[in-house]
Amino acid sequence: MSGTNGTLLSVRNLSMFFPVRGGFLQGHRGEVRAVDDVSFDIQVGETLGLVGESGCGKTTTGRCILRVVAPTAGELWYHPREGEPVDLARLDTAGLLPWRQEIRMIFQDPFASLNPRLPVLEIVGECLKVNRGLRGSALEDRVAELLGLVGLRPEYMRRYPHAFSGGERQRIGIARALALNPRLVVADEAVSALDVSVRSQTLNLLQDLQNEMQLTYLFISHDLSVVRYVCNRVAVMYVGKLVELADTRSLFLTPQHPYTEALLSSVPKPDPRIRSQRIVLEGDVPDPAQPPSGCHFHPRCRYAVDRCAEETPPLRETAGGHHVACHLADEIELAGIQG
Amino acid sequence: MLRYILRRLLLMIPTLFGISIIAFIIIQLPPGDYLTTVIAQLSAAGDLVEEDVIAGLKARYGLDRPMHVQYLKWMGNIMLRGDFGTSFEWDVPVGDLIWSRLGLTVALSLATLLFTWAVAFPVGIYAAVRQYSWGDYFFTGIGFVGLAIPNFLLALVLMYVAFKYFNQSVGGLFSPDFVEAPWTWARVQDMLGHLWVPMVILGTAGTAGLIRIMRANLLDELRKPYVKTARAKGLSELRLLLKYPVRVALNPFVSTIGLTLPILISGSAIVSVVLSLPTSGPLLLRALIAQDMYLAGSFILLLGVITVLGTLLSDLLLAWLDPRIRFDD
Amino acid sequence: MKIRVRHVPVLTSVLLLMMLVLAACGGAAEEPEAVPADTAADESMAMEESREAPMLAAMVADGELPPLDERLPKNPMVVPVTESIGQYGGTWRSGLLGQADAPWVIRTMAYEPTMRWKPDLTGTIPNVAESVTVNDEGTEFTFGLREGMRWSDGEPFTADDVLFWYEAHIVNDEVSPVKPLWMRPGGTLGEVTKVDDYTVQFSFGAPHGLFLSQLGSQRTFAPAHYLSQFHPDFDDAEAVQAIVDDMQLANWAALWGNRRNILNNVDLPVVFGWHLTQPASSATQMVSERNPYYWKVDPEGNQLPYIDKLVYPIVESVEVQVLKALNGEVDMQDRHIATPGNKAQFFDGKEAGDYDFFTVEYAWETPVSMGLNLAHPDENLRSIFLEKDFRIALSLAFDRQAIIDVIYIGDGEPRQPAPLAESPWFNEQLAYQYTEFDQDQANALLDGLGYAMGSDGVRLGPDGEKISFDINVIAAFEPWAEIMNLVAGYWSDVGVEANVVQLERSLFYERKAAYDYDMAVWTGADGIALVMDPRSYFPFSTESLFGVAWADWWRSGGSKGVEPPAAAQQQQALYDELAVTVDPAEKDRIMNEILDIAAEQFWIFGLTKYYKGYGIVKNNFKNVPDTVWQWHVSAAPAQTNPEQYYIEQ
Amino acid sequence: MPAERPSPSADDLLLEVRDLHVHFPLDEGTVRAVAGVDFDVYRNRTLCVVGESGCGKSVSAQSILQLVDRPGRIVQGQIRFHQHDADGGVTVTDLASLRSSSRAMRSIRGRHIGMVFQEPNTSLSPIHTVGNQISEVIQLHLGADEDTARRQGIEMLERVGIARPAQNYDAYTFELSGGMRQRVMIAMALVCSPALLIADEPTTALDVTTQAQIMSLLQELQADFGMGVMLITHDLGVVAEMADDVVVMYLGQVAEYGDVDRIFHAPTHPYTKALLRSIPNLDFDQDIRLDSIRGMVPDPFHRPAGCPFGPRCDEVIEGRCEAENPPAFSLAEGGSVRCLHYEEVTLS
Amino acid sequence: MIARVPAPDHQEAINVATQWQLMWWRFRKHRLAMTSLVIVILIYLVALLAEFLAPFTPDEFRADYTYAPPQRLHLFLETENGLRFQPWVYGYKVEIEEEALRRVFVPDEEVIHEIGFFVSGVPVRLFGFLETDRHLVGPKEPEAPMFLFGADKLGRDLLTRMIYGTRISMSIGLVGVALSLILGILLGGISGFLGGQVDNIIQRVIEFIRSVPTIPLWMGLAAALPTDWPPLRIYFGITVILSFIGWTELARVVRGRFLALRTEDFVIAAHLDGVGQMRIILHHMVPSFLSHIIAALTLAIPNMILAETSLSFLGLGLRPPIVSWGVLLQEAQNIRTVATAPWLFATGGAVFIAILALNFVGDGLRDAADPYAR
Repeated sequence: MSGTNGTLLSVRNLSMFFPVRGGFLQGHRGEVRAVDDVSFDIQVGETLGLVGESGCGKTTTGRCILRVVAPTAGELWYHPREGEPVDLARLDTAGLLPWRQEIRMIFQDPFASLNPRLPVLEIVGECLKVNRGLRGSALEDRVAELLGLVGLRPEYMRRYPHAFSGGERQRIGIARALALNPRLVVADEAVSALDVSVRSQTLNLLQDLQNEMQLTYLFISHDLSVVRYVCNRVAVMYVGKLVELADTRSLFLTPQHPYTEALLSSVPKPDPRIRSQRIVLEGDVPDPAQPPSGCHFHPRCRYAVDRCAEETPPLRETAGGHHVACHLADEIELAGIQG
Repeated sequence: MLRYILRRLLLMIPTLFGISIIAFIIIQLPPGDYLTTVIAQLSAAGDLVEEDVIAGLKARYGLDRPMHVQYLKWMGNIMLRGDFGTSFEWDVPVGDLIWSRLGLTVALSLATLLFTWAVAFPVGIYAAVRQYSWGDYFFTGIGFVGLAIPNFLLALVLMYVAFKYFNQSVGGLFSPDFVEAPWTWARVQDMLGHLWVPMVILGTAGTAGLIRIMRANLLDELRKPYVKTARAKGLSELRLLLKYPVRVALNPFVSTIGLTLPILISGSAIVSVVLSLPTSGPLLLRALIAQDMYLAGSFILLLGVITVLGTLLSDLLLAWLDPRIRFDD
Repeated sequence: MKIRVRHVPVLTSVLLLMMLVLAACGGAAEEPEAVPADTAADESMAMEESREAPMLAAMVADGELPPLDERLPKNPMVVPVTESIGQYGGTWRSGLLGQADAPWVIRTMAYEPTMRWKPDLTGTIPNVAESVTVNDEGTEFTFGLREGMRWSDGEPFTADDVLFWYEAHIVNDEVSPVKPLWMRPGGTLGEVTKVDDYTVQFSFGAPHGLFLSQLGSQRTFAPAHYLSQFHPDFDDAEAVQAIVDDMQLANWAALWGNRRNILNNVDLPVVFGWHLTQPASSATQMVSERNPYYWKVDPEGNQLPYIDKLVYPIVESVEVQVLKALNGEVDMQDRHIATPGNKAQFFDGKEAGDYDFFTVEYAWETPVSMGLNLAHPDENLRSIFLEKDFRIALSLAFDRQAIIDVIYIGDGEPRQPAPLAESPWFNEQLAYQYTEFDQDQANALLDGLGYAMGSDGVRLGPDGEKISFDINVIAAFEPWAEIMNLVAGYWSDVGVEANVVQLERSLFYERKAAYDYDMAVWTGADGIALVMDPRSYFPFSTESLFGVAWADWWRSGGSKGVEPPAAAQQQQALYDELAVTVDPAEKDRIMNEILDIAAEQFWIFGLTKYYKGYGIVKNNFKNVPDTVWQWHVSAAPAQTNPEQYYIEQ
Repeated sequence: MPAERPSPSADDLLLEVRDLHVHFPLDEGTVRAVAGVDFDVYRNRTLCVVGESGCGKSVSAQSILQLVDRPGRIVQGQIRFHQHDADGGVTVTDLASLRSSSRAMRSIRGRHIGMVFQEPNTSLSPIHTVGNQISEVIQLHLGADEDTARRQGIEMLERVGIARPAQNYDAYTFELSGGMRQRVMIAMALVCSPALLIADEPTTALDVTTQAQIMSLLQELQADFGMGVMLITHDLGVVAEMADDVVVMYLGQVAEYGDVDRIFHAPTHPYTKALLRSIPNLDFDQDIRLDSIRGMVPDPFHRPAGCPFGPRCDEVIEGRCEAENPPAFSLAEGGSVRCLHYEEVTLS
Repeated sequence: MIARVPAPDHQEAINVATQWQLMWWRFRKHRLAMTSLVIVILIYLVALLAEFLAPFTPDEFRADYTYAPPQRLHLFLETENGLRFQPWVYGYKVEIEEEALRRVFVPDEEVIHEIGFFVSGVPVRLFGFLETDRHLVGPKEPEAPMFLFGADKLGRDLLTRMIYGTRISMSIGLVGVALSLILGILLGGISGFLGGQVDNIIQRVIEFIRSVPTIPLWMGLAAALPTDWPPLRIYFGITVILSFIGWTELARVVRGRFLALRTEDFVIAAHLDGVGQMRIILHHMVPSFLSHIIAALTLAIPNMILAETSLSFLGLGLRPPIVSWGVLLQEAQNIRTVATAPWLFATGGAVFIAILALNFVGDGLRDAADPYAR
């Protein structure tokens, strides 16, 4: 899994289990395997898409990387510009401080992610104050510069978030993420809450910024068409597991996992002339606290054989850079978006 | 469900144990003990309290032993024999004394509760459905009035009104003719004639609160999409209201029952003193002031039991009413 | 058996009596209209023939009760009536404030001591005892009992009951770890011996000059036939313990107290005019009904009491009882409700409530007496308090009349704690010295003591500190706090800082017992028969507010407390002498000497003569005297013989 | 593979909405959420109403059954509902003239017009069983007794693809997954075989695979029941998959109305065009960079003068667009558009 | 919805408005709450300026005027020059009814007492240091009786006593609530922020305290206050007791807010910005719930005031010579007052108004507390 520009982050065997508590005595009642033994690499300068349906663990994966939560197991090897890789999973708050400047986040909800009680200057400038010690006009200049970068008028920096629309707020969130010249930006459903017209503006902005600032994105989304548009490579998750990882074109055109196939076929195409034959999956996404045995997808899989219920398929490389976790990957022919 | 109840009951034990200790400490906090109260009382009557009397009393009440010994003895007797000790002041087993009053106390509290509900429920619904209407302002205003007038003040004035304008025999729950009469319809009527004063007084404060809760809950529920769904089905407004939002809004409302009862029971103390009701409040107050420790201690313990049971009852009721909670177990 | 008596169309007296009996058996279900007015005449006729209450006569007729002659002693006590011979029947409704309001019960139905105080409070006369003789030395008292007298359960009352009281109660160290003072003149416990079935003798090691007075509030007997089953010395100790356990009592002493409790034990045989039928612990009311074996008769030989039944509803707040009285639901009562503050209201309600006032004269010196702690542990304060001029200055510095005007609407007269004019020991100097309002003189006296005025208007004591002390009053006793706040205001005018501190009763007692107070306030003591309780005149008891420590010293023979100054010691010695003096004239002389010293020393000061009290009595409630002495020792109004009160039918 | 459907005939007309205005008088001013909307719904056809949030599409849909939240109310316009009886007769009722809580309106709700809402989680009562909520409609409108209602309810659940319908009939809604709940909603809306189904963003809250399930289900049911469907959505993909006719809304007005194929392949209104250009496609043939629309949707208190889309439009006619709010011009190829560029082609 | 001020030129003001400004704008629209706020402020002004506002001092008694009924206040005096503004009252004719033991008062229409402003009367100390003998209103002749609200049983001016009572009663609520707040924020904050075992323990404690029956607990604790404490310490003791019960509720609110905020995106964002714990709490979390807390506090004050009056009524609270509303009501707690001196219940009216006003202010604050709620 080596990219041309080198690896920025290696996620190895990442797991995150949440205990399920409940009842009066707060008894331990098992655990939700939100992320279960997930490994992948993020290459410098690429946009890696992480897709899946709600509850599949994609958001948790992103939050583990940012160390919003401490993972249950696994390693997060971050490769700095200079020096040896560090395992983010093992660092404490103080140790994380320098790397948190290089790995930043864009949140999904443009309303919840901005403190409504602070003006934009404070919101965007806080990390500059804390990490760079900027004050006064130096701070204002930098914030103005950042606002300009994301297409907002610098004189708005004294306004409060309530004065902005959703799309503008998301730009504020992006400005904050970029304030410290990060290398990796985790964008967690960064455009899901936006309307179509604003969404395209924001997507374009993200791409422009990537080019300008040599950013690497981990782009978490449930919207395959957006992912297709922005990502170089895509990882598909299902019930805490990575089921397929490939470069975008190969994944969309020749998916190797039945789930990916179904997912692609489910996406409504904005063209009435190609009303497709949808693969309609039976049943629902299983409860991650009680996942099915073997391959988690087997109860809904139309290709499933007995083995699928017993053995958990490992993620393996089938073709150049195409990884898939399916016993039958070599045997079945799956349809991509053209099919 | 059964396991849940059992667990809750088990958990009550340490809580009640703690309450018993706190109860005991509270009673011991004021300086002196029951003996000083007796001596002071005798002296107040003008009698000279001679040493012989004091010594006799001391022996009789066993007050000469250290506090923890007294506590252990008290708890021991409760646990082993259900014996709550004897009230110093009344010279009667505490159990008898409390039970004799608890019946009426609970009856009064329940009556008040019903009254509160009977008023708060429709008014709350009305105030929510007709939010910001004249009626809404009027009823919430009335509610506030009840909230803002101290109970005891209301009690005194209402008592005077009952005496002066209704020519009613005040104090207690019965007219003199019926105090010892056997239960007959006439006696029930007589009691109801007396019950309204404390009921209204105790009810006012609670009603205001409940109206506000009901109104707020219902307003929340009315905004929820399922109401619109129900409306889209073609249900009539009233039926829809009662079946859906009111029913859901009822849950937090119901969850207050268990808590309201103990609050009413202990809250009626002040009103009962003013109105001379034969309920537990005045007894408790006197016991506390006279430092009649077993009586006061057992009382607080009992109120603790009622409170804890009330909470349990609330939770069970809520679980019964709300499948979400029921199934969460 | 529950029978409800309804309207009776045709009445014969026999039928009526039967019904009354049935009703009585039925207990509670009586209805007032059951006795139509026109039967009253029949009733009183029946009474004249039978000299007993109709309800009892009926029981006799039914054989449930022995005839009257067998129930009365050979020589029943004849009680004079206040106005007229009464009628049988009726219910006396009053009220108890809380279930433990024993004093009112004693004052109405249970004042039957061995001797009793005369209505004019001039002395005691034999009561349960038929007669008493005293030997010349005053050491032997021989009491004759009433032959044929019976307990309320019909058992004979004999010398054994007196002996039982002595042996079971007084001698027993468990219930009487310390023997009562009035049974041990000179320090050793007296002895009680049975002379014959109807004669007992009390003999003491020293002359006992106060014994007969003290017996005016003591019952020296107990129902042996009933109580012995609860006494381990008289019955099987294990059986008694079993009862203790069964009743969930702490120990035997508690059982003993419980069984002798006249408010709660309905089984206890008594000698009262009424016996308990519903205990106070029943929470709503206490009820007593006539004692068929009561041993007193009116001058015409009719068995007393006249009134059938006493009902005491139990109220928790005075206000309720006030409303009941206004509503005409109280037949006769003064306790709790008849405060000066309520008088206007009762006055207005006379007609509606169909009642009138009777006058109450207080036999106490003053409603407020203020004692500085002359034996204060703090040397500085003590030295100031011990200055007589300081006390005089304080007494002169407040305007008694103004306070009387505010608090008692002018009813009163500036006065110190001193014997009342009605008392044989009235002492004018003691009563009126330093009662004038003269702040100039007060200032002069304080200046004379060298207490210079400080910058903030407070005088400085000998140690250069502000003269400041607390006044302890009991919160529950209105209007003490108000009065003392007013008084303290005046004192601050002359440069003395006093802070009113309201205490809970029991705490007050605790502090007093520890001598830990500056000034304490209490009602003045007995102003008539003051020999019994001369607390205001010398350090006599823990109630002598100015010298609790001094009294303790004297009572403990010097082992406790603080040695009093010479004058006080002299008074105490005089009182010791008085206690063993039998000759009344000599007693008077000694008492006067004590009072003269008190006047000279000016130990304590007060506010006013007691205001005139009042009580409520229904217009058809007869034989209550127009004026009743209020005095705790005689369980007032019990000295006016409640058994001869009657309700006009 | 576009599903070929016969073009709509007047006989199949179910609903005519004409010049509908819905206003919300607020303290801050009146929000004209719907400002003159016209469209028709036909039997056996699906009308999709598409637009960005705040364009008034939901309010339009809800005002048909007079379910708009207070203080919103219909101030102008007609909503003519055509009821076809068995022998071909047609009764026309103007729903806009009925009182919201009137008997007539209630007899149409749930019986002749069913409605499905966006949030299946909150649109069902959490404390009543599925069966309770379904049978209620049956009992109310069809006068069935409880047993019949139960039987029919279970049948309907089975029809909408709920596994173990008899069991789930007695389940509480929180025991079901989101997709199942939406199926229940649909079952509830269709159990009385209404002539029209209004589905307000029925798949927005669902995952993409579940969305696919629900869309298929709706198509199947429409084929079976022959009802008219009015589908509110913001997702052009859904529109392309589901619609026969499309209404594109912008700021409370219909920007463009027409046959789905024309809308996607020959859009006329600049807004529609821009919208179509701004959505990413799975298709790799497309250019890599998305077009986007300038600026933001104005807030409801500050409607621009003239054409509401004017300030964001690339094809503005200087001097006119900021002054005139264009009326709807009928297009030759069917449908209509509110744009001055098409003034000359107007037929009526 | 965001609070909006109608005129569009205010838009920029809104854009840069802090939450407090937004709250204020929204609160201002709540007419009842605004009126109540004015009343509350007035009440506190009365408390602050009691010495100056009260015509007399609270302990000043007039032996001849026990239970004097309120005088009717006349505003205009007829003089030879016609009517002029000059407040005045009639004097009293007093008669003592011996048997009823009371004074009977009738207005003496012969005697007119003029009432002046800024008259000199009893010297008092304003704010504890400003010596003055000026009172806002008072009789022009210092000895003239002026009982606008009537007199109590000792002939003290009720108006004066109510004014002085305001100080204690209104501050006991504040101080009690402040103590609750400190305890509540401290423990609730610790509980909510640290979570885990600490949270568990604190929650158990709170649960336990809440299961102890309140009124007996109060009564017991109040009864346990040494009664010989000086008034000030009693006062303090009572507030502590009241707050001891009150803190659990606040702690729950605070904890709930903390727990909710802990997972809010903007808090996580601040965390990822490298902002320290303390700064996150103080800069991001506390301001977010402060407004809610303030609203909760305002709603808690009335309960404290009521509790104080209840305790005073039971004889367990404050006692004379402290003058509080509870003490005044306790003094009026008898049938005699109801029947013959009902004006003494005027204090009840003051309690009523204060509680109502505080409640409405609290409600208004609560509604305005979250200007960002969507």
